[in-house]
Amino acid sequence: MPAVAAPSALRHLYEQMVLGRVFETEAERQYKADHIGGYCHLSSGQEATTVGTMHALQPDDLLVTGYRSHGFALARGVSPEAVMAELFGRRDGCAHGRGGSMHLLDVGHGYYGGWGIVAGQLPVAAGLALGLVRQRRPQAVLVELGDGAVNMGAFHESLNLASLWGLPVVFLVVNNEYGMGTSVARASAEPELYRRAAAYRMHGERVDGNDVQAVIEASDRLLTQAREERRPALLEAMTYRFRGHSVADAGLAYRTKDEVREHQAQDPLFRVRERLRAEGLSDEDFDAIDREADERVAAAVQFALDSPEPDVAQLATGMHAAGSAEQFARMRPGSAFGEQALTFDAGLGS
Amino acid sequence: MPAVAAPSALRHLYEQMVLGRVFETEAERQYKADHIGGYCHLSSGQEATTVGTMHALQPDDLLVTGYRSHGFALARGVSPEAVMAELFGRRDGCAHGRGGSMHLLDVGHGYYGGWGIVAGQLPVAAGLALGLVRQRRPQAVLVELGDGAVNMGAFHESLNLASLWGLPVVFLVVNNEYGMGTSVARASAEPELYRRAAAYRMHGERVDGNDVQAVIEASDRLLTQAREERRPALLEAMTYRFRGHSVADAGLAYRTKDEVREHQAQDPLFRVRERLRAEGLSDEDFDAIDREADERVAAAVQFALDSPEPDVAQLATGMHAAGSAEQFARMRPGSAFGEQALTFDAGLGS
Amino acid sequence: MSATTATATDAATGTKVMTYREALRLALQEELARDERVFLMGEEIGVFGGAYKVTAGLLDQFGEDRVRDTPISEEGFVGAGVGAAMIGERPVVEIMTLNFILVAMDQVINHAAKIGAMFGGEVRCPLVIRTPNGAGNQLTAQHSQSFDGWFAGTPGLKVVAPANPADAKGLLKAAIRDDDPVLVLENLPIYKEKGEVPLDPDFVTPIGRAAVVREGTDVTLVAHSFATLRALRAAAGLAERHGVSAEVVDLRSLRPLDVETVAASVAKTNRAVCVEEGWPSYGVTAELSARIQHACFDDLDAPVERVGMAEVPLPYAKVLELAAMPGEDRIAGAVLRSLGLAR
Amino acid sequence: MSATTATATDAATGTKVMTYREALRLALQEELARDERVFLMGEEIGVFGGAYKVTAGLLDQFGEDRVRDTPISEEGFVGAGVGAAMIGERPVVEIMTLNFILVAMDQVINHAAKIGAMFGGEVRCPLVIRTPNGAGNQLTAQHSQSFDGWFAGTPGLKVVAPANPADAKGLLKAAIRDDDPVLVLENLPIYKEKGEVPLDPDFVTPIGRAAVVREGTDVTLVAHSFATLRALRAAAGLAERHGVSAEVVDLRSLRPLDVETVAASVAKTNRAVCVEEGWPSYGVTAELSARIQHACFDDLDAPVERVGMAEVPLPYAKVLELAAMPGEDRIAGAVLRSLGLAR
Ligand SMILES: Cc1ncc(C[n+]2csc(CCOP(=O)(O)OP(=O)(O)O)c2C)c(N)n1
Ligand SMILES: Cc1ncc(C[n+]2csc(CCOP(=O)(O)OP(=O)(O)O)c2C)c(N)n1
Ligand SMILES: [Mg+2]
Ligand SMILES: [Mg+2]
Repeated sequence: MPAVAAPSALRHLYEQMVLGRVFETEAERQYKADHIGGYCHLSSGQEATTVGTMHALQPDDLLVTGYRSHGFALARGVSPEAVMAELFGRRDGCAHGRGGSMHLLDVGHGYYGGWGIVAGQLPVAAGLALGLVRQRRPQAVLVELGDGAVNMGAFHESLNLASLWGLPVVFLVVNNEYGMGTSVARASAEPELYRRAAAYRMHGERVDGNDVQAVIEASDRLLTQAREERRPALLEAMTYRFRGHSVADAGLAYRTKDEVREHQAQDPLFRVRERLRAEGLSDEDFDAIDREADERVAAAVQFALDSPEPDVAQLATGMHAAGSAEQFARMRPGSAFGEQALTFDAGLGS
Repeated sequence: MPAVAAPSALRHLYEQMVLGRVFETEAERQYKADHIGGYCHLSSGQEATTVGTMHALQPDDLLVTGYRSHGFALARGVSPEAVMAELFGRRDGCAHGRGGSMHLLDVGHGYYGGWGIVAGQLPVAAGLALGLVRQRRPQAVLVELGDGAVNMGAFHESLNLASLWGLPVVFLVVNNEYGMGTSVARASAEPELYRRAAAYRMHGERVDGNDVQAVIEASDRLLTQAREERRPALLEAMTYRFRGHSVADAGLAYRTKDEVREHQAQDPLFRVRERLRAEGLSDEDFDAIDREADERVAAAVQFALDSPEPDVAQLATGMHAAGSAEQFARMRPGSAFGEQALTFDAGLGS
Repeated sequence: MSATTATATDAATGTKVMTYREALRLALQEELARDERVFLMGEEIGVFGGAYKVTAGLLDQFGEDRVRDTPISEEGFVGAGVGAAMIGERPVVEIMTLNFILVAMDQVINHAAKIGAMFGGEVRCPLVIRTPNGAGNQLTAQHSQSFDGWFAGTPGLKVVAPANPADAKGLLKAAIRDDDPVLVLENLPIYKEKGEVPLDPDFVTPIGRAAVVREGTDVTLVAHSFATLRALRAAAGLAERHGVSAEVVDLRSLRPLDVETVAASVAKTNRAVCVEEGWPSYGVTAELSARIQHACFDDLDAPVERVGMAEVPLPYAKVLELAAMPGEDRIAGAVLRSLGLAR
Repeated sequence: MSATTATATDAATGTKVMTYREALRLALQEELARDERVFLMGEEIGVFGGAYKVTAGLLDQFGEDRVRDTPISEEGFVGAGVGAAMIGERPVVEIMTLNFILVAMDQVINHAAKIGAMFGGEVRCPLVIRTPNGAGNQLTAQHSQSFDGWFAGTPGLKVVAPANPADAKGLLKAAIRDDDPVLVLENLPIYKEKGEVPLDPDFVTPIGRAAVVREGTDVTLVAHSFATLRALRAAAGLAERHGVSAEVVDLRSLRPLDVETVAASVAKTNRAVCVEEGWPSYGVTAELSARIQHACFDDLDAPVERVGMAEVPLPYAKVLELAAMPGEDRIAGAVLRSLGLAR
């Protein structure tokens, strides 16, 4: 299954990488067309890492990410429709329009969320791994974080707990050289981030995050170790983000156009394309792949447009579990809300 | 000055260690006599570390500690009177009865406080060091923390900032083998705590914290580096606490009597006494030293007893800076307090 | 069933006098025994026996997998509770005292509380956090706080605060069985209080229901947790010394808040004094005053009064600490003010 | 001085129309220039030019020692601000948005706020933390919050919340010059609002003084920060559509809270509606209601009303977010209820 991908598998990986790229390009367009709002973080340029790790992750394993998560969600198998509809804030979005770009999830695919607080997802991921251990399940958790997140206290506490308790979790540091406008060297006293693992007697290593096969090999190996030996690990994938921090950032205040161009010349998609070409794929094949991605994304946009907006009367949907309405029934007198219905009558899981 | 202590200096160190021990023994007695309340953490057994580091710390350097701080305060030169009066909650205490055992300080001696939240003092200490840098002062900060504190997020963030910004601060980890009832091995995935410094490209080392001369040598060297080269460091001093976590803890639920006895047989005071004896000090000398410590502590107790209790009308003293009463003057109507005077009329620095 | 028929076999449906601390322990014990998914995490809860002994003996009984000592890493292990809860575990996390939750706020407020709504109801977080608040033992400024209202004001959380051993058992069990994140606010001085506790392992105190714990006609005292005891003592003193008949409402839950029960009492007595252990400005008694004045505008014969901690970081010296606490004298003073018998 | 005599040389004593963001920047610029001890710290405030551009250009003007980019480590650098302040520096720390202060709560609440009292007045902490709160840009549950009351309820802190560019400049400068820790609450949607700002570098807005920003006779609207703008807009609409004359009080400071000014207004209008951006239960409007009902018990002709965010973690979809916000329609509705013109 995972291991280094065979030719046919490589084509599949490439298709996923292309899908990710096309999706992000379209998301940016839809943002500018005002169909998407809030923060919207694209992962164009990081496809080898997102697709490679998701290839190594087994169906029953668990995934947790930060907010730069469209690529992970798609590569994990969440449908482009459900992701795009979420970005559009529609009912058929994977979080029913509640979460938006930063808070994708799909429990059916073992994806326990995109989270928006830098490093806040790490303790949660450690807890999922602890849950697996308690339930005697042989799976592992993969949790994504950025290079900027390694300086947060939550990183330290999570890695210590994971190593101390032998939790099956792989911490994937997506090192795209910047946290917003701050380079790794300006943020981390140890810029070789994988070395930080040693402070917890944890295995750490670096991989070329633009080489999808290398990413698969490393993440498969570390995930296997996590599953079989309950040894957590830190994997640092070296990559680059082509776009700004979010759609609102041009991405040039802190790096030069030349720097970006140089990285774009090393586009991880090119590399896979070269290999596939060497294995016999033709221009027509590539065109077909591009076309299919375009079509899938176009269909996702159409799906999102067709999906209804959430019902305002259901503003509080999901907030509380079934049975809670009874608990809240006596909180109305002197209510501060004017329209109590907005809060208490809606979706309290009665 | 600091360097390894000459014979006469060694006698002085010994006197300070004895003073620390006698003070703690008396504090425990006064606690049981209900003259001291709250949490009261003793450092009996750790005297070589407290006295040794304070010997290396220069008069203009700054000191920050956690809550186990009587020994540091005394060795730093805060008078036993001011410390005991603080434990008694009296007006002449070093914090005027506001702080108690955990919150000693003496700005005149560059001692910026005893703090009670595990690892919370570390960012503050980094900030003091940053202040020194901004003020172009050539001093350093020494900040004490326990072995249990190295697993807190604040530890990680502080060490990263200190190393990244080149702050003149030495992190002194007093490893007394336990954080409350939790041994180092049950708390830290890397039980050789000094190794954690490497995660920040910071120098880390271990010293026998029961050998006062070794402590002086190491802390002097690291403080000098901090002052002269703005290179922070982590120094782990291996020692042991003879008493429970606080006066309320018998200290035997998590360790055996034998273990405690073994360590007591290695009492850091014995070691210095042996050396002094070899250098010619007699039993009478030792008796005199003990007697003087007893007398100083007895005087401190008397001083504390004589010091008046704080004035209840001055409940809010110190809370706000001069001029604040004017700002608060319009907050009274509908006040929630009944006795507004308690809050607003007292000590608002008008 | 008459008292004489009570035997060992139906003792489970009887009651027993125990401390608040023991009642909490019993609740944990019963829930650990009832449900494999329940496990405890926290600093010093195992080998040390609990900083305040609530969990004493549970490690021996249930083993390390169910009673897990943690490093000092509140942010880490609260978050670990969140994650474990998301895949169906029932973690009960102890924060040694409420003061230390400050280092874990992000996990409580921006993670646990958000999950249900933010993910559109696709996943739940049945996490319990239990922790004592309060002052009174000269623990000084960093260790004597009550942030109760901060959590009660956070949509997505539920917050309960038992004031007696029976509710300590009943509300902790209700919290553990609830499918949402629940903060159980305990209190240091209250741990040693005694009371009758139902032994029925299915006894729970429903979340969101206040209780009238003393009936009266002249004024309503509203409180939660330890302040309820203060209110009851003040009420006794007022009856004795001033012939004032005070009703006392114990809130038990802060979110959901049972305003109905409070309002019904005030509609009867026409006066209200709200009491809390924490600082009143922007505190729990602020919300109570706001609700009462709104729900009972035409009933009130006097403004709603508040009593709480003097608004200073709590000082160490006993005499200062005592002066700062919301003592019975201050409660009584507020009642007399409310009745126009003092100013 | 007549308008015609205003020249370049005395422009410093004139005013200029600028955005709230520019007014903050001007305050920082002036204080950096005035006092060597002042320096800025925060994420992305330098090279990136500020996540919301408040500090744009200041790095170039003052250099790295005065405008210090930090790693993502809020707990670390807020604490670094605390320490630097303790030895006489004047750090101004930016938290990118208020939501992220949750990871630094321990340094704010249990360190900065405690220093003065806990150490008996022996050392002070002149730290400024500035940070925007608020919602309205579909930033979703983890990024749309206002915890204003938590800080305002913490003895030892001062909290200001300017509602217009002049006060943005004046209160930020007052905060920097204050010898105590001050939290300056900004707001995302308000950054682009424009207004006249005094250019006098010694202009400050005193801490602890509310302002009547619109006079009226029928009802008092009480608000702070962006909610003041909502209140003003609602007041205009009410005048136009319902002939209602609403007075608007802008609190400007939350701690100290100028209850006197609020009470004087309510004594005149006999009605009060309190508005906030955050969740009202246990929020700022709870305290306002509690104070008003107490101070103005005999003046009030109707219960104090509150309007705030719907009590849910803020959802992403625009239509849901809009429904959750305390819009002018909801404010107007509360006013009409207060006047008995609606229910
Ligand atoms: C605790 C916290 N502080 C600040 C932010 C604002 N913020 C969002 S993303 C980001 C940069 C993160 O960079 P990195 O970890 O490298 O991830 P990348 O964006 O490069 O994927 C910052 C500072 C936040 N979300 N949470
Ligand atoms: C954040 C936080 N969590 C918990 C506590 C309670 N607590 C006080 S001291 C202590 C143990 C600290 O151990 P260590 O750091 O080894 O220092 P020692 O007491 O041995 O000197 C704990 C858990 C606290 N004060 N702060
Ligand atoms: Mg990055
Ligand atoms: Mg220790």
